[in-house]
Amino acid sequence: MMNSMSNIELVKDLKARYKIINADVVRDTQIAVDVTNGDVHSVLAYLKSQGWRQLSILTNIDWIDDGEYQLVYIIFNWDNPIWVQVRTRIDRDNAKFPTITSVYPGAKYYERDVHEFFGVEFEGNPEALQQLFLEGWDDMPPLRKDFDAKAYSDKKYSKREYTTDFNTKEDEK
Amino acid sequence: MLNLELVVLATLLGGVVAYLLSMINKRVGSAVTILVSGAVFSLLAYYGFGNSIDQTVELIPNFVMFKVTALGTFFAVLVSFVFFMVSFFNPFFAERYKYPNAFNLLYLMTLAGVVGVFYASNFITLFVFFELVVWTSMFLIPMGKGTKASITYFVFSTVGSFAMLYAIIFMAVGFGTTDIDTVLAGLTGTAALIVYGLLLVASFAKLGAYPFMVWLPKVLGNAPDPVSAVFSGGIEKMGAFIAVLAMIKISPASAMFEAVGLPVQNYIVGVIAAVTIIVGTMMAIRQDDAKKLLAYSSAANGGYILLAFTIGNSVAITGGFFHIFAHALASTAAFLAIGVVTYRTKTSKISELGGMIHHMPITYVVYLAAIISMAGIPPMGGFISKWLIFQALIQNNLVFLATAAFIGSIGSFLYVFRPLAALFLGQKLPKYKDVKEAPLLMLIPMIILTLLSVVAGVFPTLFLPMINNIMTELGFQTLMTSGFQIIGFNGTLDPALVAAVFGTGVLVVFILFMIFPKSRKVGLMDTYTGGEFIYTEELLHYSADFYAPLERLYRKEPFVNKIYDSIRIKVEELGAFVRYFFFTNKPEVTVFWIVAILLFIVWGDII
Amino acid sequence: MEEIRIKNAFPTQETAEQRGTWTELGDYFRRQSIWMLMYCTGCCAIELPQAMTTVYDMERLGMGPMATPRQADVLLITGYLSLKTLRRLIYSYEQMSEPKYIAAFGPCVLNGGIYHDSHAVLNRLDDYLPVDVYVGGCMPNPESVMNGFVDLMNLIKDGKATGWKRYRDNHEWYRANQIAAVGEVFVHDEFHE
Amino acid sequence: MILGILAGLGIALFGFTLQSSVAGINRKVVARVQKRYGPPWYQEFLDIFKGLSKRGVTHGWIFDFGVIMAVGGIIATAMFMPITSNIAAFSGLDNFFIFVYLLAVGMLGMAMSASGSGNPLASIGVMRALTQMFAYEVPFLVIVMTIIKVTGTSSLVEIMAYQGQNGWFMWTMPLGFVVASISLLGMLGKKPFETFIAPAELASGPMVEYGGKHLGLLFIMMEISHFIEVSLFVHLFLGGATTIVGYLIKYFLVYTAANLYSYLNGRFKIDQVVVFFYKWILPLAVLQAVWVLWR
Repeated sequence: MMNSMSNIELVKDLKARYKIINADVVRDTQIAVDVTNGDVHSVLAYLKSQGWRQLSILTNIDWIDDGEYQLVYIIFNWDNPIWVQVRTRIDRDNAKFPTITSVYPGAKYYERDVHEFFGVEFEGNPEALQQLFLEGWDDMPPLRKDFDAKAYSDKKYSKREYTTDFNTKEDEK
Repeated sequence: MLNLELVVLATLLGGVVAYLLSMINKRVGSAVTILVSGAVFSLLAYYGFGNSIDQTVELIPNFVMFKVTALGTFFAVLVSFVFFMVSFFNPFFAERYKYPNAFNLLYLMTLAGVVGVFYASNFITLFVFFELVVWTSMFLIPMGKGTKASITYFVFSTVGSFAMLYAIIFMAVGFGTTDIDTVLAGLTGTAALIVYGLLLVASFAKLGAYPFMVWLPKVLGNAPDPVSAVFSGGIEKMGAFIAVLAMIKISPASAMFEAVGLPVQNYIVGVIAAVTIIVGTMMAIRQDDAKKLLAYSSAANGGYILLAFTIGNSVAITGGFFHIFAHALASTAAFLAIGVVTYRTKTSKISELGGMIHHMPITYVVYLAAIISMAGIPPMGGFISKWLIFQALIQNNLVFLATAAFIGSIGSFLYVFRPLAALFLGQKLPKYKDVKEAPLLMLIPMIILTLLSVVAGVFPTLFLPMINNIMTELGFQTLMTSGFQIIGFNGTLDPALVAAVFGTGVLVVFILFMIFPKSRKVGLMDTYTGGEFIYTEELLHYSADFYAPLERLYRKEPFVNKIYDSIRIKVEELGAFVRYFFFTNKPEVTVFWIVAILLFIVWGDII
Repeated sequence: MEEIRIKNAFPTQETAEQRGTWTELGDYFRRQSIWMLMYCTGCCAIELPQAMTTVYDMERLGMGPMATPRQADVLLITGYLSLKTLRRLIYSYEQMSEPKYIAAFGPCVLNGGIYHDSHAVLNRLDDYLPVDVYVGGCMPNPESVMNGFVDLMNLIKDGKATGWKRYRDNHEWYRANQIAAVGEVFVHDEFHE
Repeated sequence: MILGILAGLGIALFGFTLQSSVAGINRKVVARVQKRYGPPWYQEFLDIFKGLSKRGVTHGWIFDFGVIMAVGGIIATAMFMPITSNIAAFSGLDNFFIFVYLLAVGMLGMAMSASGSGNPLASIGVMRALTQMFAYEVPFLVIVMTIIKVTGTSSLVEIMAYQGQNGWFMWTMPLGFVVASISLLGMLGKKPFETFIAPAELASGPMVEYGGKHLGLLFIMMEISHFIEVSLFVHLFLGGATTIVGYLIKYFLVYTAANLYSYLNGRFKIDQVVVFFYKWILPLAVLQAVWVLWR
């Protein structure tokens, strides 16, 4: 089974089966595949049956100018060492996406993480709405691009005021 | 002049009275048991040590004859003292029994039987009272949970009793009389060996030595606490009494084991005792139920007693008797302490309990003193007897028996500490927050037992005269003592000085402790948890399988349990075969077999 | 919150008589054998092993690592201090036996350093825990770490290392700051029940 | 009796100061081995008095009583210890078994107060300490049993006298010497058998909840128990000493050897310790006993 399907053949195989928006070979051991929302579930299920047993990570990228989130599922196959990035774009404002815990049960905590930092809701995974890392967070999800960390920091944490003792020449000009 | 026979009859009568009274009201019935056992103890103690008991027998049929000996008095006083102390617990445990009135009756009958055994002058009396104790104690056990335990107990004690019965018949045929002293003195050669072996089987069954150890945890684990306390403190000492009869009175001369200077059969018994100590200690370390743990510990201490008697010189035998005395006090106090815990929390499983010290500090102190004595640590009585036994072991350079004794004594630190740490100390579990201290009447016996074992530890010479006149009676010279010092083979020990020095040490540190800055009182939950916040006590209480790394090393059951299981299966198969063969539903087959058997019997004397 | 603010960050120096001979003697011993709590909160902690090795040898000053807060004297806050670490730090600091000191490493403790604009990092440690000694340098090299410890020893000698007294006397002020920044110090959630 | 007790307290104090200074020098020796200066020789005293001067925490009366009983028990044991053949508080009563069992009182006291503190780490540490004691104590007792049988007495002073005439037990019983030195490492709680302190796993085991004066007192207890164990070893195997100087030299050599050896190796797991002692060391001890006694 070692390297039975090289990454190019894998891309061809996926293109044959699903409507791949675009696919590129990031590295010889990693390929990235953009898929429509509906296909994500079936692509992951198919790849899992092919041996991609491990969901390495589920992250989210905030494209604020296009007003979209991009969910990235990175899965890995221990027998045929190729990482596959399955990516899909969802709307940014009321971000909703069906859960994939049926395919990868481990995704339960990743979805909770993405919800906490981006506010994406995963239907079918009620637990995802609870907080995971941030204890007692009282503001909008912090990793969204429109979240202003400095303002939050100035608001919450006291600052050390410095009195300017002397001005350099440029300041005086 | 106290007439012994009256004492025995009075206890039996007291039992009947207690039976009737507790039909009306349980507490009054158990109050009677306290009074009667107290009376028996005080009378025996007062008259026994003033050796003014007459043993004439009028009312009971003449085969019962008593003989007052120092040995008998020592055992009778000790065991009746244990009965008296434990009887304080009866009123509180009465409502927990299925038949409380029967309990009081049986309790006092057991006491009468025990007194009868120790004062018996001939073997018939000995056997009658021995069986009386077996029968009554057997019915005492199921007051608790199931009857399986009492069946196991009955099976093992019948093995012992039948062995003794066979020995008695063997001697009666050989010598005509059944008087103990004359017969035991007269035995010689192989007859002596056979009787020696049979009597030892009886004592092993009662003491819980290695081959017959299986019933101890079952009985003491399941029986209600007063009963297990009485068993471990009192009834087991009957086994020691018979061991004394066997090993010291008959010391059959046979091939000597020259390197060790012991007759061969004594060495074999020594090996059995050593194996008992090791198996008892190892199994006790593993137990989760405090009562089973103490049961195995009393088996291990039984092993020490046997070890002392096998060596046979004066220091060892005094050590053995002192160990009987110290262990009786310590294990009764420990059982009673666990009894208080079970009385208050309805369980004695260590993994379910924790932080009992905050609810019952006095019981904790009693338990602490009891385990210090059981582990043989200086200020308590247990240390004196262990010291004497070790002196004797070293003197006869018994290397392997001494190694087993050392493993037993260091192992005893482990298993005595397990209930202390996991059951009494540790976190205060919320589910026992309204548990109160033991009622006053329960505290009295425990405190008396603790004080006695402290005095036994600090001034052993006070209790030595009691043992010394046994030694003179058995024909051994007594232990050399000068003032409060005991002189063993290779060193003198001054327990009073050890205690005084220990006291000064503690005093010095107490003063130091008071000088330095006062520390801030903090709750039990405010502990170092690596900076994490934990709010549930159960998470912070370490009690389930306490010695996990050590227990992993010996996971299998002891070898002997497998033998018993296979025997049990064989017996069941035999039973099934007989039922299938004889009791078929066709009547003619059974009629045929009955006729055949009759013919077989008659056939004997026709031809 | 301003009104009970402490007048000056540096404690007033108690004269020798005020402190009495016992504390004077105690300070002599406390100065010579400072045990540090191995709680490496931030990136500056990587400099501590060097301070223990042959070249700098922290043990010369009688210092050594200790496993639990109960046994430690000095709490080293090394580097940036995140929100969640502060909660654990407050809990550990309150577990330490008095008199206790705090040594703070690096600029992130003074004004947030390079993380001053982060939502998770505190900018001024002094408002939450009383700091006795600051050690400058974004990752101070072992010499400055050793200098920091010697400064702490001198502070103890002069009786100026009284951060723990300040914490004890103004406990409400510190607690108010902590809650303002961190919300709930002793956190209750599904992971801690 | 009172004079004896005072002399005993003197010996305990002497033992404490001796052991603390020897431990301090040893910290310097180990530092020099690692090519650094190391603390002043009186660093142990500074640590202990610093601990005593601080205001710690208490978890209840059993937490304090346990510490007092432990340190008191250890001081009581040290009071019986003879320094040289003629300096001893209670001549003729320094029975070997008193040392073994009074040390057990100290261990029990600390164990009681450690598990009374309610910290699971402390209970696990105490469990490991007792299991380790179960491992290293039995071979030591077997060897000392042979010594007692050979010399015919269990009083240390007479054992010293016996070794004076016919050679130290180090030479006459080489196997016993090996067993006793490995058990000594176990008793001192030095590195190969440091399972119950284990700073990385158990955060210093039973000592986890001690701060302030409890810590100082327990350090005193540790120092005095080291004094007892090492001087027991010296009296039993190196022929004790007739003069103070001889005793100090032997004491220093034994402790430094044990200390340096302990810095060479890591830490055993607790069940490895038990298996190691019961598979190798106990058979050696029994072999030595049988060889000496039954031949």
